[in-house]
Amino acid sequence: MSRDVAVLGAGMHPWGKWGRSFIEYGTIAARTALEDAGVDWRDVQSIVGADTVRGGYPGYVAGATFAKALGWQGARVTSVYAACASGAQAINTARTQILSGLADVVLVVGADAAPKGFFRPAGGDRQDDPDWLRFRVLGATNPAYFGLYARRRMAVHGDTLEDFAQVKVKNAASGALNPYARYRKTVTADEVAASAVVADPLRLLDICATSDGAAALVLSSMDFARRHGQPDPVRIRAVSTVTPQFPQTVLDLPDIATDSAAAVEPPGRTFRASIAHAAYEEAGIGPEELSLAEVYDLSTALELQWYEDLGLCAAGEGAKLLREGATSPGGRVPVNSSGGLASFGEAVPAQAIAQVCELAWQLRGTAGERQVAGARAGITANQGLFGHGSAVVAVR
Amino acid sequence: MSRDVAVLGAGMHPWGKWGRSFIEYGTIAARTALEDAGVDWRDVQSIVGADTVRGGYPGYVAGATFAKALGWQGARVTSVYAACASGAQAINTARTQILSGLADVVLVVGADAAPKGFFRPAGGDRQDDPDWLRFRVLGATNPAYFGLYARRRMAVHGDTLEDFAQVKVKNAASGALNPYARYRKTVTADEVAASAVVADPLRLLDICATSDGAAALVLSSMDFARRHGQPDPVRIRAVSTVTPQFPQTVLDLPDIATDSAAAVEPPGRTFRASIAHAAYEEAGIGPEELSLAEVYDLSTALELQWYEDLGLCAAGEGAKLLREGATSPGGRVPVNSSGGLASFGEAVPAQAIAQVCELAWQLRGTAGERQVAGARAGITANQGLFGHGSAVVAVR
Amino acid sequence: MSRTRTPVVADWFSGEGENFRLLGTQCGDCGAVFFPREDAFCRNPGCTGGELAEVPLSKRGRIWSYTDGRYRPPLPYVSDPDAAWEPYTLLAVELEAERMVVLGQAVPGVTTADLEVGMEVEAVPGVLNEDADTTWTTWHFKPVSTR
Amino acid sequence: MSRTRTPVVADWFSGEGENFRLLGTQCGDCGAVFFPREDAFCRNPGCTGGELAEVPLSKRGRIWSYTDGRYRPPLPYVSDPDAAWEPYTLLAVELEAERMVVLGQAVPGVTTADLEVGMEVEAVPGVLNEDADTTWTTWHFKPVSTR
Ligand SMILES: [Zn+2]
Ligand SMILES: [Zn+2]
Repeated sequence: MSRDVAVLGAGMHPWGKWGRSFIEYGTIAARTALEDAGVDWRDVQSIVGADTVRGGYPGYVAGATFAKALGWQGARVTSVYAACASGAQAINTARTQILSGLADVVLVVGADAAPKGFFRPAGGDRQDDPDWLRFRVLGATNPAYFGLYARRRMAVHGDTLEDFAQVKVKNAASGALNPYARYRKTVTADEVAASAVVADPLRLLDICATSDGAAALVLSSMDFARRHGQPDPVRIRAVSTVTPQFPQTVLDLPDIATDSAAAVEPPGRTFRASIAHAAYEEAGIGPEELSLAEVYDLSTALELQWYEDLGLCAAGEGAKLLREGATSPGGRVPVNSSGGLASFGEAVPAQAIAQVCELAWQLRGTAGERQVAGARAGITANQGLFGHGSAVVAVR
Repeated sequence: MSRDVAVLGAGMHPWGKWGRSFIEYGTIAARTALEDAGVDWRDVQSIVGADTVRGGYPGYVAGATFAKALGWQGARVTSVYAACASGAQAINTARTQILSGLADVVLVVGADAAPKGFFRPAGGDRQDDPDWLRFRVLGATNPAYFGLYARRRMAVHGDTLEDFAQVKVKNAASGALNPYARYRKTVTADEVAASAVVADPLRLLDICATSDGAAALVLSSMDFARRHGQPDPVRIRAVSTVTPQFPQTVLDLPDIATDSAAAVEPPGRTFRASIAHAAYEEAGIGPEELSLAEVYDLSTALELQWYEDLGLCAAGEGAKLLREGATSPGGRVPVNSSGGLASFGEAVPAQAIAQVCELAWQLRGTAGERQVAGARAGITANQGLFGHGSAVVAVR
Repeated sequence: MSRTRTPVVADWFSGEGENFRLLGTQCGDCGAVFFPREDAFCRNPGCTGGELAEVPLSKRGRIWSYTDGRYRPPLPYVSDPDAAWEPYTLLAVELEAERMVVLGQAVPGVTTADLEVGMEVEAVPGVLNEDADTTWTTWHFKPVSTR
Repeated sequence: MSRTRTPVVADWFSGEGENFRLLGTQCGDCGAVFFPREDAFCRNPGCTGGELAEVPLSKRGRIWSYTDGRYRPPLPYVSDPDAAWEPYTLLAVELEAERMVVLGQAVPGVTTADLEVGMEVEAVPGVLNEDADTTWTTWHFKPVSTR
């Protein structure tokens, strides 16, 4: 039995700071994806929303919020949340509904209206909420964790600030070509070096901003796609949504400590590597078959870590791979041809969906100036708070 | 292809006001369900959590929170939210993963630690959040909506306060027999009548409280159940998770108005009736084949409404059905043999899962003093904020 | 005591006395009416979406149902915690032309004992609460003929 | 100025001076150690669950990584909004016996320029912030031999 589902349509609302409601962004992205798919909203049998924990109730029930905004039509509804992996969880929920035969065509939507400044926990006094505690006790913002990872790479692998800056330079060059990106201009290494330090050793231009944005996909069974006149659509072949294994020995946001490995040996793969591994296993392909990858560059240093965790190179050789140009446009496996989070800024529930939109356009060959020549297979990867992460493999 | 999934295990933490974390309640319910199923947690391939919007981050990512508390073991994770229907959404998510072949055995968990007093929206000033607005502008708590529904039934169908009280009397008698219920004593109609009016015409004992509680299920493919030594398990045959159709003409929490039917004729079925209809269609059975039903008696009057929406009787005849004793223990189709929300109080994300636990025990014939003789098929039904509702059909 | 009168929600109602009206929006394409107002998109799933123009709703309607609030609601409902709680009466009112039901508090002094389903009421200006600087205005429903 | 000294989180650390320790819990069945403490259940998925007993963590460890916070963090981190922001230094410290990494702020005055990965540090009592009534205490990490 084929485990593929078809990507019939992809749509986005441009990232930015627009000052409007996430509902409006998501509705526009959804309508764009439906138009791209040539599917009438009333024929959609299920809608899956990736939640935002901002915006009160409409954010908690994003699936229903978008279903109402598009016009109640009786479709099944689901709303999921998994921090940065929320969008991929929504894709997986849609996929399982299709593969189970309970729906033929499903709309997936994620949208966010970002707050100003650092992400911060909801109000209140919650000594049993690790996300609240890391702010209260340590003042540890997300960039603080990125800084720890970056410094560790410098000490262990010899990465340099120049390596980190070159990730930004590469991604900004791609983002300049993407009409949906928030930042559409090239950046130089000198500009990175001249930006303010946020969390030593990382600077403002090493760290992704928070944005408003929305992305949507119309997914269907392969049969529906054929009947719909798309015998050879882009296919989603795998969605990894695994959790860590105890003991989780890599420091994870928002934790104040890792698990202890004193009683139980750590697993053979780190959590991030296990996310990719599960996707490869399910897809039946390996990293050597990838044409491109979209990875979660919350910081420049983290992009290098993903190279290794995705198996694009050996452990510790991420910076070498970058320096060789393998992950640049025209390289062996371009990474973040969309411009990445460096060019978009993160719109949490939309971001993992936007990664898959980029794969869809690249695999269709419609990515314009950003096109990766002859793209046949791509992977997305991200990781979020609380043991969430995901990887999606799409092929044509 | 069979669309059935097996209920291998069911478990609950007693409802009440215990003053501990929802994580602890959920973990205990999960361990109980795993033990009931005879399944080792490490063999569970996927965990689905029904979120609570209280408790900060751990509540938003309930699936991951419980996975961590039980011990990270690499399972897939999903967290869903759908207000009162959250638990059924979690069951449906697990079911689709099983039917799609992506998982053989899945753990579903919902737990809540309720606030004191009325449910209320999160803090802030959110003029685009209907849930915030109904409190700010109207002071319309949940009981206010229940009061409106009840008064409407009295005016249109001739229901009486005595009818409403008899629902409480019936459910309290069943709850007195349920070790997981919060209120375990019988109630008389005089006691209902003597309780304070909360929202005219409803009194304190007409309206369900908010509780701490947790419920969990272990679901599996029919093949897995057979291999596991359970050739004839309770089966989930349908899960309805439909949305309303425009125009939604029945006042829905937390809305300040219904949709207008001036431009588009209303659908043939009300939203609640369409929830049940979709479940019957999917299960291939009708209301006449039911042995029992668990319905969301947020208020006594609402239970009568469900009789009609489930097709247990004609529109307007809910009170008549009650008076005849058809929905009482020993009647044609006992409703809320668990004791219902009247005896439990609502623990939002756990409640729809608890409804299915009751079906499982009844269909197994292990409900003790509450046993419905010869139970072969049952349905659950609930409705929540923002166009959410669900119905689950289980058979043996 | 010169407080500013400010609507509790912007653009949901306007006018004084006889001219007071709840405000909705109407789709120029399919004619669907929305209250609370929709300004971005028409919510008719069969409509490709027309201009949404502001329209006043019918001033009068009939009681679909009613209830009251005997206990003090939580925030963000504003009430004086030091004063004894005065129950408010809440009406669900059916507007014939719009074929919709709208909620609103009754004018102060009207209790559930004064009401019955089907009774005619009209939307009138009212005050929700006052703070140091602001009188927060709202709509109330008032029985058309007080018995 | 007689403020009460209160730990910012109860039972995460105790002791004064040389006797100061971070406190975790240990499962009596499988031996797994937890910080922050787990008191309800052992999180080893292969463990059927033993008694969780309080244990002090190693006083000393080695720097796994470090960073700082150049911008004022949002609430619930407490800082004086009227004072210029003083960056804090944040350490991730690997405890050899426990085979785990624990975060903590460095003692005041230590900057990232003073640190390198692998350097030995120890947990010492510290003050997180003060308000009118309370001195909120915490743990800090301090390099063992200041160069
Ligand atoms: Zn329209
Ligand atoms: Zn243990």
